[in-house]
Amino acid sequence: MSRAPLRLVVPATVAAVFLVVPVIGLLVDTPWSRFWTVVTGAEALDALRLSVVTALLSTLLCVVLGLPLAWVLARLEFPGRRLLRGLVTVPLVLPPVVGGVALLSALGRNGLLGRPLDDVLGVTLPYTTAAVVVAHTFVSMPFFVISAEGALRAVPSRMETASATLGAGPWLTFRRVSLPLALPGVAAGAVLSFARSLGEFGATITFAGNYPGTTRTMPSEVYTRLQDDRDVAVALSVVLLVVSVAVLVSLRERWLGGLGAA
Amino acid sequence: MSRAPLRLVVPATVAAVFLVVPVIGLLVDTPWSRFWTVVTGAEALDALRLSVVTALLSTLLCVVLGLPLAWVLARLEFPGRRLLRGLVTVPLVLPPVVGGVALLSALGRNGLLGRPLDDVLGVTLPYTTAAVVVAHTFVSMPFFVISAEGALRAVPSRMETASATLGAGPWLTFRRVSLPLALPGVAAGAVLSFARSLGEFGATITFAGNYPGTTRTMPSEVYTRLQDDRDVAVALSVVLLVVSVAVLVSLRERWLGGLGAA
Amino acid sequence: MSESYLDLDVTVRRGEKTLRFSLQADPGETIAVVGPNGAGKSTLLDAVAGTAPTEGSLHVAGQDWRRVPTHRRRVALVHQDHALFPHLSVRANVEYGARARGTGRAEARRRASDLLQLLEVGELAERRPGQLSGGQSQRVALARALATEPEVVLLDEPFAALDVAVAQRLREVLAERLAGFTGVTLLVTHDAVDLFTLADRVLVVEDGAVAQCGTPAEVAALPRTPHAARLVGRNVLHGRATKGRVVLDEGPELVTATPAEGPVLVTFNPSAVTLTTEEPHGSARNRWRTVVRRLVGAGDGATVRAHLGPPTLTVDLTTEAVAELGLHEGGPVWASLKATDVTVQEASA
Amino acid sequence: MSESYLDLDVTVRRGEKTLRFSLQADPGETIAVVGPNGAGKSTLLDAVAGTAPTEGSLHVAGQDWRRVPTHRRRVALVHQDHALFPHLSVRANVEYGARARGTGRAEARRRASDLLQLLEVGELAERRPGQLSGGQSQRVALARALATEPEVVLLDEPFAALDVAVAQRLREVLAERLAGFTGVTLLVTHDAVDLFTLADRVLVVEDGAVAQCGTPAEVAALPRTPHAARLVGRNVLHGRATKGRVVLDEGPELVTATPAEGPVLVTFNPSAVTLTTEEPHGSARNRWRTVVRRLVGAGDGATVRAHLGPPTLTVDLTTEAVAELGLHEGGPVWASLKATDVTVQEASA
Amino acid sequence: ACGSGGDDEAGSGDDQTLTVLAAASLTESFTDLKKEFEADHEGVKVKLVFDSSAALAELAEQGAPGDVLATADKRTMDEAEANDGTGSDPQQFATNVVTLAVPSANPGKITSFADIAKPGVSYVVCVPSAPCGAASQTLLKSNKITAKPASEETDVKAVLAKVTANEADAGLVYATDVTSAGDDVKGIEVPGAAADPNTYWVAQTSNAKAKDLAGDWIDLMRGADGKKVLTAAGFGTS
Ligand SMILES: Nc1ncnc2c1ncn2[C@@H]1O[C@H](COP(=O)(O)OP(=O)(O)OP(=O)(O)O)[C@@H](O)[C@H]1O
Ligand SMILES: Nc1ncnc2c1ncn2[C@@H]1O[C@H](COP(=O)(O)OP(=O)(O)OP(=O)(O)O)[C@@H](O)[C@H]1O
Ligand code: MOO
Ligand SMILES: [Mg+2]
Ligand SMILES: [Mg+2]
Repeated sequence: MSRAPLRLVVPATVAAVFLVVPVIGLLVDTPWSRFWTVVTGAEALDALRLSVVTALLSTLLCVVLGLPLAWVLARLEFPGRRLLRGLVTVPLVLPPVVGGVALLSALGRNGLLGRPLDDVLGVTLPYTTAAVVVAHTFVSMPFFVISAEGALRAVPSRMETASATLGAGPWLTFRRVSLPLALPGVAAGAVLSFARSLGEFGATITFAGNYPGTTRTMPSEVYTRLQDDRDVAVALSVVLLVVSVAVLVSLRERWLGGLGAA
Repeated sequence: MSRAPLRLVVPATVAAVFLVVPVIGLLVDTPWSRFWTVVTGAEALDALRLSVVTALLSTLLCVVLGLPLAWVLARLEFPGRRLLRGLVTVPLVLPPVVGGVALLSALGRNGLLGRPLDDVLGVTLPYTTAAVVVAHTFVSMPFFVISAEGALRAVPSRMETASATLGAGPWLTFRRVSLPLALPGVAAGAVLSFARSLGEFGATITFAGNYPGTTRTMPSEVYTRLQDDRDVAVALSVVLLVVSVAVLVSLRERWLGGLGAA
Repeated sequence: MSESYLDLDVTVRRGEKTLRFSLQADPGETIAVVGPNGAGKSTLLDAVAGTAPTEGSLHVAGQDWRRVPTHRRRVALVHQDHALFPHLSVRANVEYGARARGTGRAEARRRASDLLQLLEVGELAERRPGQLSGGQSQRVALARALATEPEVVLLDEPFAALDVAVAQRLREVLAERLAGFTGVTLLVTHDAVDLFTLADRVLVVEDGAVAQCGTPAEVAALPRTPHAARLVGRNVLHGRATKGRVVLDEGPELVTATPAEGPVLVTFNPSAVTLTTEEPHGSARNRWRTVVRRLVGAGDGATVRAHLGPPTLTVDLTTEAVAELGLHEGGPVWASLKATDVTVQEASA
Repeated sequence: MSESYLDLDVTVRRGEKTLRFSLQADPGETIAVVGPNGAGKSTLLDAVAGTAPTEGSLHVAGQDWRRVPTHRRRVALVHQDHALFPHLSVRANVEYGARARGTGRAEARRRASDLLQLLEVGELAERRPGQLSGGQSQRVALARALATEPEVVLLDEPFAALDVAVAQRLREVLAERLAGFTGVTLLVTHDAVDLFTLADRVLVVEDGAVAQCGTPAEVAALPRTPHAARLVGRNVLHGRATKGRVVLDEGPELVTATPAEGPVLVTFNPSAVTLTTEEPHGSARNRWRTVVRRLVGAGDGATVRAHLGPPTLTVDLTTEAVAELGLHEGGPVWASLKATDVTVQEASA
Repeated sequence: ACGSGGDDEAGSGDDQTLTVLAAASLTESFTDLKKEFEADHEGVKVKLVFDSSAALAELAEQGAPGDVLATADKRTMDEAEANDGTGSDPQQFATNVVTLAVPSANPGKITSFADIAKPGVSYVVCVPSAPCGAASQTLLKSNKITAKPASEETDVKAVLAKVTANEADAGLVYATDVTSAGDDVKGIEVPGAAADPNTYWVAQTSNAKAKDLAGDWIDLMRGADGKKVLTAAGFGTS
């Protein structure tokens, strides 16, 4: 390993300091004396559980639906592909609250899809835990799709043609060759979308509301408590932070380990 | 090109519909009769300009600082690398409002770095346009770093050793070999962080406030108008959407074109 | 419907170039594909495998392969650059094809083990491709291709990175396999040995088209392109023929026994040339004063490369002859060649 | 401080294996590195280039290269798999090294154009590596390495993918370049021709260690490993010697003229073997009844591979002899070999 | 450069700019008053900064640019005062009464406050930590309604949005919200609400630069013109 050029190490250090110092500031501001009481409160635990569960579910949805979409964008030639890619990017730039408004206009009781859903199946989505998952997925899927598409594009086409000459159809090739080779990028995308889901607030509160136990996720809880007791809000944020990093680490290792060995 | 397997095309279609229908819902809800007046209002144009400028500046910062950080994480072996990567991911899972609180605790008048900054240089960051850029960068840099790190990791090490045997030092190798080969992933990361900056609301309003002309970005403007006239807010969102997709498309082409030919 | 087992008449676009191939082959035939670099050999294999966009007609065993996607064509392709899957072990790479075509796990594993053993890389089964040497990876690629049950075997320089002994053994292994094989094999090679040990026919490709197709003996006796001539070890000179004489493009005249007119290719064997230190007075009608350019001894023969104006002659001598003549690099020497030893043919390229 | 220009004594770890090399070379020397697949040839080049983690000592021109990072070592390395930069044009690939070492843009461009021209790929300058054939990419890799001004040139099978004519021409081009070169060249090859056309010395590598080092003639006359023996075209048999007789590991006994004891390697030239249809009654003390396994004609010679129990003999005959003897594959034949034509040496591996 | 430039533009250093930190529910009325104020004061620009009251109090405490602080409840103003965010005594300037809003289509067929307890009716309220939520809690209790809301929104506009969008059958909002929503919703009086209104408070900030203008603004708000605008928006100004 040759020495690291200063031209890279210096800005990297600045970046790391910039990202880490605010977190340290947060830890310094945390009211450690009240910390334990705050974080073991029923509401906090409910919100934490809900956040982790919905974020994991939404990550799962992102992968299950987003990976095929990424593959289609990366590998299929069809008219309107560039437009589709543009449209897929849109939820990314929508302020999250507007994302929530858009979801209501599509899936709300009077929405484009929501009304038939309500009339025919009697299903109303808003204010349910499912709505939280939907909101998370809407906001974070583009992160996943863009990362995964990039990773799939980077798979050398020689690998895919080699697979075809060995008798593997497109699906098998995808599963056994393209996906494993793209795995680092796909996993990074899943991390991004999981993290985005965990922190997401605007779309969730707009589309799913803020009912304790069913739709009040940690960010909503934090936001709510920020209105009356900033200390509690900070303590809750620290918990969210620790738990999510723990989930990320274990998720990452399980996933990479599991698929890598497959 | 062999035929596309249904197992991929069907979920991809579901995903595309899921992402596109809410946007259509938003367009349907847009008050087209008042659209022109709304979007040409001075405040809206100010906010739009501010949003685009700060998002571009923050994307630039993300690239300039985040790319070296990504390289360090991808290529250097040093103790605490895994911890550093974990810490870099943290701003990702912080609810944006909490991110704003954390920034205040670090860079506010009484913050860890903010106080010396104020005392020595007389610079106060919060509630300025610079604060908007800082908030955007804090929230979106992790997206960039994770994407770019994945892309750099995917560069075959043979390419880098080949460059070294041709007499190129680490910096030249980075600039002429690793970066160009990682470019698709790096560009995707820049897109993600630009988009995230454009839509970001919680950290900005907390750390930079909501001052018209200096810190009121489009999402804040949308939030403000949501208080008195939902239609206006929707119309503004549509503008944000169109402009950002336009910026993304031109940015992507300029960038990829430029660096690719270098 | 075609009558041959393999019936191919295709055009393939590569960048601005269009390549065109036509070929018929019977069941069990092994066809060596030879030609200079960039002639289109790999492209021909791609056309058969369906991994390059192809126009025209391609039938195998009566089936129209242009309508069959690559993964349903029963081909086995050894890529020139191996194209092993880097994320799978050597064993998994070799099992891949059989598994993809529905063979059971145990059977695929057995077949992979046998083949790896046969190709003398059995102990590398658990390695990743990144942990192999060049020749090891070449052998794994060969094993991977042979593990399927193909109708057409496509081998792109399969012995290129192999050491001499292994190459020789694998030629024999391959010869045995191919003997019992009822499909068609296309074997791209730059090595004349493959022509004579493995091929039933030789397809000479030049500049994106078929220049010649015949048995190895035919091609060896009367190669139609300079490349084929050099491949089989003959000296090749270009010139213009008029009435039994050939004016070489660069260099002296040459007397031949064959009448021809216009641009021609003149070929003769290295052993047909006699070297002497004095001007020769025999029956040989061609004699030139030249200079020894390089002197190369291999085993107990020697090869002399001699300047004939700009063209260079290759001459085979015994080591004793070299010593007797006192040859040394840069030293003068007379070369003579009987007119009847020279083959003249119209220049094709 | 070492006295040779290149003085190397290193160990390299590859997975669980440890390889160890030691070599001294003088300025201007070209050393052919030969050995079976996986012996460690590429690893040796990596050790010199600094692209594999290495222990031990390595000095070039009196400088301790173990303290010099790869990019400051003046090496030119042609990778076995070329390792061209896919995002740069052929021209930019070739200019890269010169530019990295500070050569001006115009000069780098000129040098690249010249080299590409010399290697006969001048018209491909604007292509990307992905648009090249195997042999074209091989030549570009060679051009890229030669475009720098190295102290050590490391060539890993540089002619492997080349067609015969080009390979021959490039050997000559390289020979000229290397003649004026004051550094050291290591050339990995599986082709005996390279030994005799390019090398001053031959380094035989076997199983991660140097097995022999000598001039091409020395190695050809007395190869110390089976691989080297086969490379130079000799028959190689293993056996145990007792009192002028060698009991072959698989097959009959052999009479030799050299006394030896214990495990030995028996080598002899293919042309030393005489084939007859009747049992021979000459002076040859070794005679066996065998079966013609393969019959291969190349140009106007023929090679016969004959079974001698399990070991196989390679025999060279003229085409006329084959016709006279009426040889055919599977047919019986007598082989005889004079005891004095057999070289016996202690088995090294 | 960007940092200090932004600071100046935010206006506290420039006497000709008045910066007003105002609770989000004042968006419409303050935008009207801004026009009036600028017409009366030539060359003066008013900057309105809207956010939640808690966030605004934080701004005042942090010394962010701003001359006037107007909150939508007493508690946040008290907090700002306690943390040296205010530069004058806070004064109450308006009241707002909790009202039940139902969509104009009235899918829940609600005619009185008690109807929200009917089975199948979904209603939404503010979180208890928000001012509107605290008031709603009290009223629900005093009216003995135990049915759970479908959601607790973080602010009152979110509650109103749910009602206007017909996603909820009813929502507890302020009178001003019913007024601003126009034809989209109908307001239904909540028994006991008028007796315990929510109060709006205003004060100069401790960091105020344009002190005179700040005084003028507070006078305008509390004067006849201000009352007219506030009343039109549905506030009480007694
Ligand atoms: N993607 C491409 N774009 C443009 N030209 C290409 C492309 N791929 C190959 N070619 C050209 O097509 C021709 C045929 O290439 P091909 O790989 O079939 O040659 P080949 O006969 O296999 O040569 P080699 O012996 O060097 O492997 C070459 O001249 C090559 O430069
Ligand atoms: N990354 C690795 N991990 C483990 N073993 C390795 C690794 N790379 C190479 N090897 C092993 O090291 C040995 C030497 O490899 P090397 O590439 O030097 O062989 P070589 O002499 O160049 O062979 P070839 O003629 O096939 O190119 C081989 O046995 C190979 O399998
Ligand atoms: O960007 Mo948010 O609403 O602040 O999650
Ligand atoms: Mg090829
Ligand atoms: Mg090698």
